[in-house]
Amino acid sequence: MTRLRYLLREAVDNIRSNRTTTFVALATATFTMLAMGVFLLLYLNVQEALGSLREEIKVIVYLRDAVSPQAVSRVRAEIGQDPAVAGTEYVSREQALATFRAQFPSEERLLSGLGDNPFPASLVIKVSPAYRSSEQVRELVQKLNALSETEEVLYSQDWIENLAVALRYLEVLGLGIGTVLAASMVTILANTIRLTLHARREEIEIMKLIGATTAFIKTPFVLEGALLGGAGALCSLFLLRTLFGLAEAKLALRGTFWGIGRGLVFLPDRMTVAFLLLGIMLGCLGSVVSLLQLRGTRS
Amino acid sequence: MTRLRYLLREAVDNIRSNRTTTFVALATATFTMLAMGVFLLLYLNVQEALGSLREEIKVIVYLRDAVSPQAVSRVRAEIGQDPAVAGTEYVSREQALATFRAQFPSEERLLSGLGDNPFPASLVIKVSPAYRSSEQVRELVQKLNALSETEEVLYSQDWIENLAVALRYLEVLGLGIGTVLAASMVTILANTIRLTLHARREEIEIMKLIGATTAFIKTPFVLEGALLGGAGALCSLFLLRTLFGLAEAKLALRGTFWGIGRGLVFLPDRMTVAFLLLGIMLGCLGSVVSLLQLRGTRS
Amino acid sequence: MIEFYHVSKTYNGWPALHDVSFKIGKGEFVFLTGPSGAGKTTLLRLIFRADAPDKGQILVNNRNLLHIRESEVPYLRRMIGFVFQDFRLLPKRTVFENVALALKVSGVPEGVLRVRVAETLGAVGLGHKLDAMPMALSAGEQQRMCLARAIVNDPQILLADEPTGNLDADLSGEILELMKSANARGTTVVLATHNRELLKRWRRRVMRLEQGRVAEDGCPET
Amino acid sequence: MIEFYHVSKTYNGWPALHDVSFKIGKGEFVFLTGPSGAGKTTLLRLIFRADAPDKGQILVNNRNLLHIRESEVPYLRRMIGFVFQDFRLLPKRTVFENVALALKVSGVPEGVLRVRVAETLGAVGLGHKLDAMPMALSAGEQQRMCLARAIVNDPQILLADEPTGNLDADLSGEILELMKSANARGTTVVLATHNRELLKRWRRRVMRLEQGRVAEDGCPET
Ligand SMILES: Nc1ncnc2c1ncn2[C@@H]1O[C@H](COP(=O)(O)OP(=O)(O)OP(=O)(O)O)[C@@H](O)[C@H]1O
Ligand SMILES: Nc1ncnc2c1ncn2[C@@H]1O[C@H](COP(=O)(O)OP(=O)(O)OP(=O)(O)O)[C@@H](O)[C@H]1O
Ligand SMILES: [Mg+2]
Ligand SMILES: [Mg+2]
Repeated sequence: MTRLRYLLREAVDNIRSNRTTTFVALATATFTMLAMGVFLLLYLNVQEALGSLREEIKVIVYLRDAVSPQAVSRVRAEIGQDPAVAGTEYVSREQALATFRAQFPSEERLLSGLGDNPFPASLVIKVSPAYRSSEQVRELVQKLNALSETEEVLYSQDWIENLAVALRYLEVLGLGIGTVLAASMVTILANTIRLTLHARREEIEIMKLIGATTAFIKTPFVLEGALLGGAGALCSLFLLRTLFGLAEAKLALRGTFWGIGRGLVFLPDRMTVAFLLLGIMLGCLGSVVSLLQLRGTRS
Repeated sequence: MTRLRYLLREAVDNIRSNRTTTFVALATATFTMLAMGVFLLLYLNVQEALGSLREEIKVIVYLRDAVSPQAVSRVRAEIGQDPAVAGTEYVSREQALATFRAQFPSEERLLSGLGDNPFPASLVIKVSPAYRSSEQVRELVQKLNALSETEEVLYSQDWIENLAVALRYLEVLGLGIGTVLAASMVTILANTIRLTLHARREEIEIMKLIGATTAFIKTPFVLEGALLGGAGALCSLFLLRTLFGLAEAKLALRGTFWGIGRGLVFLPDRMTVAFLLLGIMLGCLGSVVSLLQLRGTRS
Repeated sequence: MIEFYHVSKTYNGWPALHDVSFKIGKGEFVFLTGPSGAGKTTLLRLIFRADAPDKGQILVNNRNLLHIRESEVPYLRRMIGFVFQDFRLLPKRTVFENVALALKVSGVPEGVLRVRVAETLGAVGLGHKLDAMPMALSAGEQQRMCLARAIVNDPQILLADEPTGNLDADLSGEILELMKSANARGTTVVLATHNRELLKRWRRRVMRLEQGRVAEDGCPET
Repeated sequence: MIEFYHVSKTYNGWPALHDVSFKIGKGEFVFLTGPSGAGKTTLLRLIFRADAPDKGQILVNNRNLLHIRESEVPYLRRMIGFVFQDFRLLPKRTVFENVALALKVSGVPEGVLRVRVAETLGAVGLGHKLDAMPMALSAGEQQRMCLARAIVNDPQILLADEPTGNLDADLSGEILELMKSANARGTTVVLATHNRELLKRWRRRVMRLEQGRVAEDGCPET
């Protein structure tokens, strides 16, 4: 206990007595983790935005003109049981006409020449999130086509496939950039600690000569690394939150757009904790990595 | 001359004799600039993609049914003189019908009920890049509306405004992230050099005691910083190019999408040079900043 | 206590020690002398296991240093006090902390530590400089601080490498007295020095090295 | 050459020098002596402008150090050779490079430099260790290297702070001879030492400091 307290105090003392170096290491940790955090936020928000676009995946079933309202309810119930279907909406012939009118006012003339309402009734089907891949949608469409009430099934094939590609792009990109940034961070942190250690090489050698055990010498450094990493993560979270607030305020002035406008998302709580732990871990790791080189030292 | 050669050799010697430290500094510079480069590429490509979407900004002028082909050519010529107009395309009534048929096959039935072609002829106008803001487009539309041949002018108001917002988002985001990354890079580089310097503090003090002038002591460090910064930029460019090649190969396997698929863009030559110069400059800057602290040294 | 058997040590082809054999018994006081570059520091470093010999065996306190595990080295060193020729002090700790560290590493409680450190620093004449930084000390003061650090934990063996190089005759005498009294309490002392006055002042066994060999070993005739 | 007028220097309230006045003429040879902590190093550092006095005026080569510009300090220092008590050598440069640096900083061409450095190192008995690293030298060898660095550019003034602390009597004598011959070539020498043998060996002006004051100044009677 006393020993642990000593070692911890030693770590804090180290930090205090090397204020500039510590500040430098802290700034480095903060900025590296900030870059990481900015990227994480970006990734989360783009994913969120694309996710919201995904909800637009719809399959439209045009029904035969002869289908009775009872048959419609039956078909709706039947379709609703399919796990791929998240919900159905009935659009009557009159609604379809009204929608067309609203969407294509310039075609008004065209419609006025017609006596009868030419539009069929339809069921708009929302696909459940887990079934939004293009193959699964195609399967669903086949099932729907097989129904006797169906006249035709329309769905945005391109859209679904494009979205899948977009999400895969995003993942590849995210993974690539994430790897680059993580590598940068580990390198930079480890190097900073290594240089700090280099500056204290003599001190360490003297401690060895005095008869200090390896654990006695190393533990404060590892603790110091952990403290620095944690503090860096904390600072960067704080900065991130501030920047996020600014960005939100800036964006709130503009309208909604592509689902981004409906509010940016910050790191969820669990991720915040993970981020902190990552900082602490990377700090420790940096220390441990840099301490490996001590083996080589003479005496 | 001999003196300059000496100072340069000194810088190279410094780098050689402190291989680990140099490697560390180089790795740091490389990774920081790599992160910067990745972001730059991302920014460029997103801008490119949005830019290609921008080309979709079109204004459609529906012409009165009575307009003669000669009148059409006259109007086209007249419109074409407006600086806001990049090009015009004539769509005859027959073409309009064919397009509608292709786009809405399900409405086939609707059309077959009609004897006469209900579609008007139209002029599709491409807006020149410099005139794509929503106000300028609105002005253009007013002018077009004033023409006697015009029956109606349609344009994608929402689309234009959304695009403007999107580009402004991108700029704010790019600026924000750019600032954060640049600050990180300067801090990290300066700190690395500072620590390197710290490790050589004694050496510097001794040189002073021996009667070396400040310039004699500092110049090698500044040159070293420049060399390191330049080398870091070079390495990161190389890595960036490699990563870019990988990404391109990966994406080539998929179809085109949202204009991204039509080929990613790498940094243009001028930017590559600027990137290198930035590295050199930041290296120098880092050295100079860290050398400031030498003033405080005793003796 | 300290036994060398045919020990040789070569640095990059330069023989610093060559076929050195001797025994130093428990409680002995030995002067180690010889010209600059003769190998005195090298010999002391071997006892301390700061370096390993190329050939030969070294026994300290009946333990063969060749067979000692790396993890045991700290415990060997705690048993030995060393006054380094190049001081080896922590420039960012106060004089008190520098000396206290030698006790801290072996886990001496704070209270005992405070008293012992203050006492020892007083004994070497630095009682008034407890809170000074080492760099603010004159060279002689630094040297005395190093001695204090070496003897503060009452080691079984004291190795002193030129501990009076920066001290005038009076202070050198006092330092020698401190070593004598440590020796009287049972500490084995090996004192490397060029200072002929010291040798004259106290007739004890003198081991003279020359070009890495033991050229003379024994008590000078009076 | 060197003139002190009522110079005082206090370190954190501790008076290292107090109202010190003296003159050393061109070509003189002066022993600076006194107990540990008397202020010898402080005095030498003031001449070298490694520190500024709190009070008083210092003239070196007829220039008042109080009025000298910061940018001129390097040129003052090139005129002075200094053997530091704590060596101050570059651990990552060879012996040759360490000594050569003193010439490089004043822009001596490579060819001349090579010859001069080799000669000087030969004179201090290190001709065979040109390419060794300083850390691979014994303490005495390091001390001689420092002397070589101080005299290699034939300075007008040589300040030596305990240059024989790690040397035996024979080598100390040789070092003194080197200083004598530098002195004979017109160099003003101030040699701080505790070594009474040195003082006896060559009767010259002795300045003794005690607690920061000049306690004695003059040539000892034979
Ligand atoms: N680490 C080393 N690498 C290479 N050579 C070394 C090393 N340490 C010592 N030597 C060489 O070994 C020889 C003996 O050195 P040592 O330091 O033992 O001498 P010493 O008797 O202590 O001399 P001094 O009285 O000057 O301190 C010297 O010639 C020295 O140059
Ligand atoms: N930088 C400093 N800060 C504070 N005190 C100092 C500093 N340098 C020297 N002193 C104090 O000033 C006094 C004189 O020191 P100085 O080094 O001049 O003594 P010295 O005569 O050279 O002694 P020695 O023979 O032991 O080298 C000493 O008591 C020392 O503690
Ligand atoms: Mg030695
Ligand atoms: Mg001194």
